Amino acid sequence: MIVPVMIFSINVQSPPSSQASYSAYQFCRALLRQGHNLHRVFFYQDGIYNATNLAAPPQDELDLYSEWQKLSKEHSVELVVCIAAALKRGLLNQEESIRYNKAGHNLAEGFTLGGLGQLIEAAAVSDRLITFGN
Amino acid sequence: MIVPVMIFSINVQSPPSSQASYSAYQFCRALLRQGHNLHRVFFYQDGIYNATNLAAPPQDELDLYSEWQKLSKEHSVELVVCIAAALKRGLLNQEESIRYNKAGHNLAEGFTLGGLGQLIEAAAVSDRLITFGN
Amino acid sequence: MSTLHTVNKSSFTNRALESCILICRSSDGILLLEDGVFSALKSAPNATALEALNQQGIHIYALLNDVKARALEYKIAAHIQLISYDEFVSLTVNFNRVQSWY
Amino acid sequence: MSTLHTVNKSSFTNRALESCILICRSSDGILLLEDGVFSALKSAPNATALEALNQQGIHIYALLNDVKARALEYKIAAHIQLISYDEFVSLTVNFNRVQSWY
Amino acid sequence: MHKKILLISRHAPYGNSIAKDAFDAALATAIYDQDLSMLFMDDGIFQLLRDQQAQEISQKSFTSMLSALPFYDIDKLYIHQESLEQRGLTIENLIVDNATIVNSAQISNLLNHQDHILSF
Amino acid sequence: MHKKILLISRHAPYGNSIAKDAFDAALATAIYDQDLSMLFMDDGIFQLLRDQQAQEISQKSFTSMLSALPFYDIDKLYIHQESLEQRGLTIENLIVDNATIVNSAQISNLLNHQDHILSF
Repeated sequence: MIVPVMIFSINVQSPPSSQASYSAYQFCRALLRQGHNLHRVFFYQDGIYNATNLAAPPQDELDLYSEWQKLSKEHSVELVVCIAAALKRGLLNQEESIRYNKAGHNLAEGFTLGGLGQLIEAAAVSDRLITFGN
Repeated sequence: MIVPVMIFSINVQSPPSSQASYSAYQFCRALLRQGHNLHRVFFYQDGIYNATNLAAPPQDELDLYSEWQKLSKEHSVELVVCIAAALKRGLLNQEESIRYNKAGHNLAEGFTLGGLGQLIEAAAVSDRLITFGN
Repeated sequence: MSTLHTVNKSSFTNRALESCILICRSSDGILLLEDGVFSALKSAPNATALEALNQQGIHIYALLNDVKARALEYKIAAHIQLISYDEFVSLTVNFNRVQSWY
Repeated sequence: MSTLHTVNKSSFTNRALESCILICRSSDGILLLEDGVFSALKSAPNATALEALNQQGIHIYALLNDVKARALEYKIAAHIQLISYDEFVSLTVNFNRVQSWY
Repeated sequence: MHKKILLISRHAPYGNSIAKDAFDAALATAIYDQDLSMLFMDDGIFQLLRDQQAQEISQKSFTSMLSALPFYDIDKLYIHQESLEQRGLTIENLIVDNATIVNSAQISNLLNHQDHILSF
Repeated sequence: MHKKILLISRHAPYGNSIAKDAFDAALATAIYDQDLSMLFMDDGIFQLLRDQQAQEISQKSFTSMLSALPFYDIDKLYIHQESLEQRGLTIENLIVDNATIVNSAQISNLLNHQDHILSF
């Protein structure tokens, strides 16, 4: 049986404290293992909290923040964080930090801020769009 | 009828995106209006996200982050953020930022990091302990 | 010695109120707030159970601000008392403790 | 043209699965994951409805990792198929789209 | 590419941000010229009630957001009949007058015509 | 001051962090020498099942956390009978052997003896 290679995009709407974020991550790993294409992971709602560079999880717990970054690096996956959701929750890159006159910035390397249009564009070019919600 | 003056402590376990955080805030305002004593607001679980200094909510939306700070200033209310919950979610003060070798810190003025013991101490000295969960 | 129970989830989707009703006794009270005010609708699951509790002397309250925000003011069961944030505080003073069902 | 439905909430506390079952038709499939795997218990609310769907040809799946984590491996209904994350991906390929009930 | 997308909005307004975020996603979908339909079911029905006064809890009413939909050419609105009935509501209670009431079988059919579902 | 505190744990393990955070709060309460009781009800019952393998989802099993409770002198454990029965479980399925099974009326009574409730 020939398995078609597909283009996936993933919509993560859950915070790191919800297992849905972990499920999204494992789903991404699995689809890449099978040779599918992961076009984009879009972080929306409380999902944006996955993209901080200030987290220090306990040594004996999974560091999902780093896992997202490794995933992005190893497979050149775009990790896009909804900018409106991020601003209102306190997740900023340097540019937005300056624009809003904030004391610092905390968007982790490997993640970029982008508009909701990036979720829609992902839908437009992908064969499958899967939501992980909480 | 004589209304007794009571000591309250509040346990906020919900993120800013949940209305439970707003309810907790309104409850605090109301109890202070009535002359009660607010010993401590303890932020636990995703409730710690209320304590960031990097949020830039839209101009036409309530800035709950600032409201917590005003509450603290006007009534000398202790706003204590669970340190373990904060570290694993990426909310740090300067001291923890240095200890964990992080690029910055984002705990808003008026909030302090503290252990779960501060929740229990609050229970011990308060007449009422009210949880706002999500 | 009685307990105030708060419930902030809609009984149309979540069973928290169902468990609260099981535990509630004699002089306890129940406050519906946030999405919990949808459970104050006459058509809500557990509406009959809430009214039965009320007839046993258990007071059922709903937070007025949440009721108005959700356009439910003229749709909720007659036995349910609408209260302000200030009255919410008074309830927590008059009851001995609070259990939050969420 | 059929849909894969995922449900990640326990039917003991949340009615998401109930709505999913209403909508599910003919060649659709249902995947229980995270706390949704508690709905795979023989004693779960909607267990009978799930089995009826299965007899109509709708496949019911549960994510094995979540089932094992929660110690449910020997407690779930016989008609439910346990699958891996890899098989989860294959399902999303074989169905035409995914609706997430949460 | 032009895709058929169904946004399913199942959560009550105000208790959390899901319903509001679903709206924002709907507007974005329309702006980027995709073929959008919107389905309200379960507690998502409550977003559509007339006379919401969300200023009572320092939020913005869905009433005004809903009235923006026609300006974005979002006109394929569906309401789940069983969800409506279960809540003791009729179409007269709702602010949308151009929505189609659909039963569960029709929703199943609606799903079958989509490329993607945005789940809220 | 020494207060009587009841911690009520109602949420399933692993799907979110509530159940784990409830445990951490229980340990803190014991360390700070308060009079703690713990009640498991609703899906909180599932925290107590034998043979959890949470490493399958990169988490730590509640099984080991539960076995720590006696070392903190947390020995007033209660389990809601109706919650247990509704889930088709018996005490033999659970890892705690020193818990008291209580019905709804007994829980109401238990509540009435507390200064505070920690709600999880």
